[in-house]
Amino acid sequence: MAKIIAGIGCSHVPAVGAASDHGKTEDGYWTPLFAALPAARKWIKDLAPDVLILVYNDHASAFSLELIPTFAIGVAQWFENADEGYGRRQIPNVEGHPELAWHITESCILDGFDLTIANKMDVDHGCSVPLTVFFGEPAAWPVKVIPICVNVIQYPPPTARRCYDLGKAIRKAVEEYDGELKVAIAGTGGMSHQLQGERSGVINTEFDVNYLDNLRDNNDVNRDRSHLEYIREAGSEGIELVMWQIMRGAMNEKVVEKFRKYHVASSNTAFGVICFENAPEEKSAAEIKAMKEPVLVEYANALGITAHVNDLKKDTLEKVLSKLGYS
Amino acid sequence: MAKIIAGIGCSHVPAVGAASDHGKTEDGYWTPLFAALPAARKWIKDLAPDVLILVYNDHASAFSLELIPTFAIGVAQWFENADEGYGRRQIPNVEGHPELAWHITESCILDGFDLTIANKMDVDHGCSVPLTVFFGEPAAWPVKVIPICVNVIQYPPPTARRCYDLGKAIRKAVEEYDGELKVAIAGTGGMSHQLQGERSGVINTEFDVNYLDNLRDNNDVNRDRSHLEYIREAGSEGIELVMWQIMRGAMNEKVVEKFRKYHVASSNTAFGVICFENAPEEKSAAEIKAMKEPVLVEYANALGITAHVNDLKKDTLEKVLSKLGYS
Amino acid sequence: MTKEEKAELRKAFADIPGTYVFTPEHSRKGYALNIFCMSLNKAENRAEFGKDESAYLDKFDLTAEQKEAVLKRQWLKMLELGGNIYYTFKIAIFDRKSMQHVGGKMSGITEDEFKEMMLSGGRSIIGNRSKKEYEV
Amino acid sequence: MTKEEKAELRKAFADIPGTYVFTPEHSRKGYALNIFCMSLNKAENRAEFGKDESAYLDKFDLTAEQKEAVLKRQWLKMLELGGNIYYTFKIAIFDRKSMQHVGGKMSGITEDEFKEMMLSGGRSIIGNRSKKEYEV
Ligand SMILES: [Fe+3]
Ligand SMILES: [Fe+3]
Repeated sequence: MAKIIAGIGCSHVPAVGAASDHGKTEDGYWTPLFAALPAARKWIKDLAPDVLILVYNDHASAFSLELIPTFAIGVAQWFENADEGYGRRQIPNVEGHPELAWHITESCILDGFDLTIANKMDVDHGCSVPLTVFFGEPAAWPVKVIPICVNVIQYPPPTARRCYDLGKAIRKAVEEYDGELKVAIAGTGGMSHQLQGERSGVINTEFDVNYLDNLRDNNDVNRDRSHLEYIREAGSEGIELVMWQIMRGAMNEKVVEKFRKYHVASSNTAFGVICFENAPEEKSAAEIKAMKEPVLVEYANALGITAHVNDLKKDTLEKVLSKLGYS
Repeated sequence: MAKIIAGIGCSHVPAVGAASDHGKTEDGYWTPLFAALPAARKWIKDLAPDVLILVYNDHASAFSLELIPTFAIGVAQWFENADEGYGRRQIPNVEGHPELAWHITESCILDGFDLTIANKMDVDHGCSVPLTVFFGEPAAWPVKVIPICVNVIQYPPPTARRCYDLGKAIRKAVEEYDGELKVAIAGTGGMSHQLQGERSGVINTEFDVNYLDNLRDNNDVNRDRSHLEYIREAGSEGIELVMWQIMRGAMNEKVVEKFRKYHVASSNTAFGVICFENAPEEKSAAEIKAMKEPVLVEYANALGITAHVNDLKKDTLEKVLSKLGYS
Repeated sequence: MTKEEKAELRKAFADIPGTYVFTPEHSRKGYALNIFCMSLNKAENRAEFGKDESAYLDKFDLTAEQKEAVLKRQWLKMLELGGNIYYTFKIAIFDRKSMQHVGGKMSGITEDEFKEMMLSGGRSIIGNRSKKEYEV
Repeated sequence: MTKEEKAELRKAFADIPGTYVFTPEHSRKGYALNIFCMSLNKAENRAEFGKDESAYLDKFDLTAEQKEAVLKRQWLKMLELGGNIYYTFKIAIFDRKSMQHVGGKMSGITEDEFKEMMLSGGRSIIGNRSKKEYEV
């Protein structure tokens, strides 16, 4: 059985990819953002997922108005980086995981999701920038990727609710897969931004921070929000945030936040990254008190508490009990 | 408000198109089939729908394995006839109805159907043969067409149940459309046939006739059937029958059969055509007895009874009461 | 669908006699073959294939077995190697052969015999639902 | 969605200041314009457009107004005429102009002013949610 071990929300601003490609990560403009990333990169490296399900949208690169799939899942062995008008980015192509991708496809279609199946699909910055964010500039990406491309350009995109439900269906499929795999899932795009019109450049920090908090603790608010609200509050391109709901639907109801970075602005966009793991099983106070130290420390860390075996066991215990509302 | 006034099930055997194109409709092989069609053609001509929603599948013509939409809806003004390897059929191109098509698209996506939106889509015999069956060889098709292309080649196609539900969503959208339109809907493909393998040529007349009867009176049986059963009973290409469920879902629970032709075989396929109208509102025996003659005759005809004002009113009344189980 | 459900479904598909359900496994195996077939929708590709079949085929990523099956018009073999009939039939269209010709080749009878079978009601479903029926 | 619900939604979209939601109506209007923009993803098309913009544009089915808006790089006009920013931005990529340049042009400030605005937290959402806010 495969298992979803991590959930990621991540903006996919093309300028972030360009900054990395052109060695500008340490100039003044980009430092605040890139300086924060090592912790996220260490987190994903330690988890070492075999496969990353990467939910993104195409930006007039692989798909045009000629044919607009609501959800397209990539089942190919390889996906090339698209030419978005600049020539192709000189970064590794993306290797897929056809077996898991086809399994998810079969399972989701039978469960009533009307996926478009893509054997050939160039991927653009929507897919490649999150890879840069989490993996830097390797000679080959250290994870296989199942790209899921969502229409968010042509109105109407799928609703946030529909995205969330697809996430649930994906999780079910992953857990029923016949093979041992550690799987991470990322919803990308956002956060608040608007590229077009007289309102271009709009940023709504309060909305974004609420979105992140709610994503962790109270996601019904995000899931039940209408397109209209997303567009009005987060900008016409902030609608991309519906894609994070696919990730969220694939996670436990309770999650633990492992990393967060929010930065205004990269290019025209509020840049956000958040990393989740599924919250551990809930334990009674008695069970927790009975834990030996290394187990307790591990449990504390899983709950998002920074704890170490060198700390006083009493302190760690107190933090855990308090976090769970037992004291 | 637009209204669905008619539902059609129709095979789309390419040889039927070729027979029409090459003037062979009156040779011995084709006579039994084409001789039956005038009644169906008169029926549709009298109804004079403004738009025909035509559910069909592409056969490696417009779509290949590179990209396989589960449901693609054509929103364009025009659709060209595809070159399937013979060169394009010399028949009129298909004119769309972008306004209604977009309305259906918007409504269905918001209702949780993950449609692929097609602004450019060549249509193949799956779409054009049913037009030939119902309209012969006009200089231009007498109806605007909204093509809905369903994947039934790559396993898994959508389930029969999912197709039925999409039909319901389409009906809702049509009825909420801001404009007066008479709309017909056709599910095409089938009936039993298998083109491939050592079992090629398999025909299951009992299954087909049951499918037709159940489609009218007891469609739950068809709707709840698995892919496996369809393939085993109706042949690997008989799976196309799931597309008829989209039509059925768009009709009233009770329908009246207006035309039926079942013929074995055209080329390798059991050829079936069935025409439905929504059953009229149910009336009490007292209400029916109170009807004046022309109204009674109209009501009788709507129920699928052949009646005429020249018949004895008493006879017509008896037939209606008996049909509705009142006598 | 669980591992067990999937395995059971595949077993049930395999139990249907003489039928190659176009599952993901099948589709992956035949991808290059089917993409070659698809290319024959274009008149210029048909012309090029006509000039030198073998050279044209080399532009696609077929296995040696698949290539041979195409060149020799081994219709059943093509299916076994991942072909889908809607795709492989493009080769028959190119050859100006009918579906009955291909159907006959796949089921071991002549085109005329196949036509005759269809005229008399088609291949019977009885005995053709399940391989188990053969054993009764 | 009923006629009333749809009308209400469109009204709500139109009420967001300076925002062109890419509705079906908008998409239909801008189809040819956006398809032209999409063509600039290909290097050979960029070269051809570079040689003679007007002649290249004539290969697409743009209205005279749309063509003029492209030639004059009227970014806001393109949106009004059915353009979508992801498509029209392909022209800016061709020009080697940044999103800030285009953002400035659309909102009536210079690129530097636009950059400055983004550095200081972006355009405020306050007062930008609804045209009605202007009237308060
Ligand atoms: Fe994006
Ligand atoms: Fe068909």
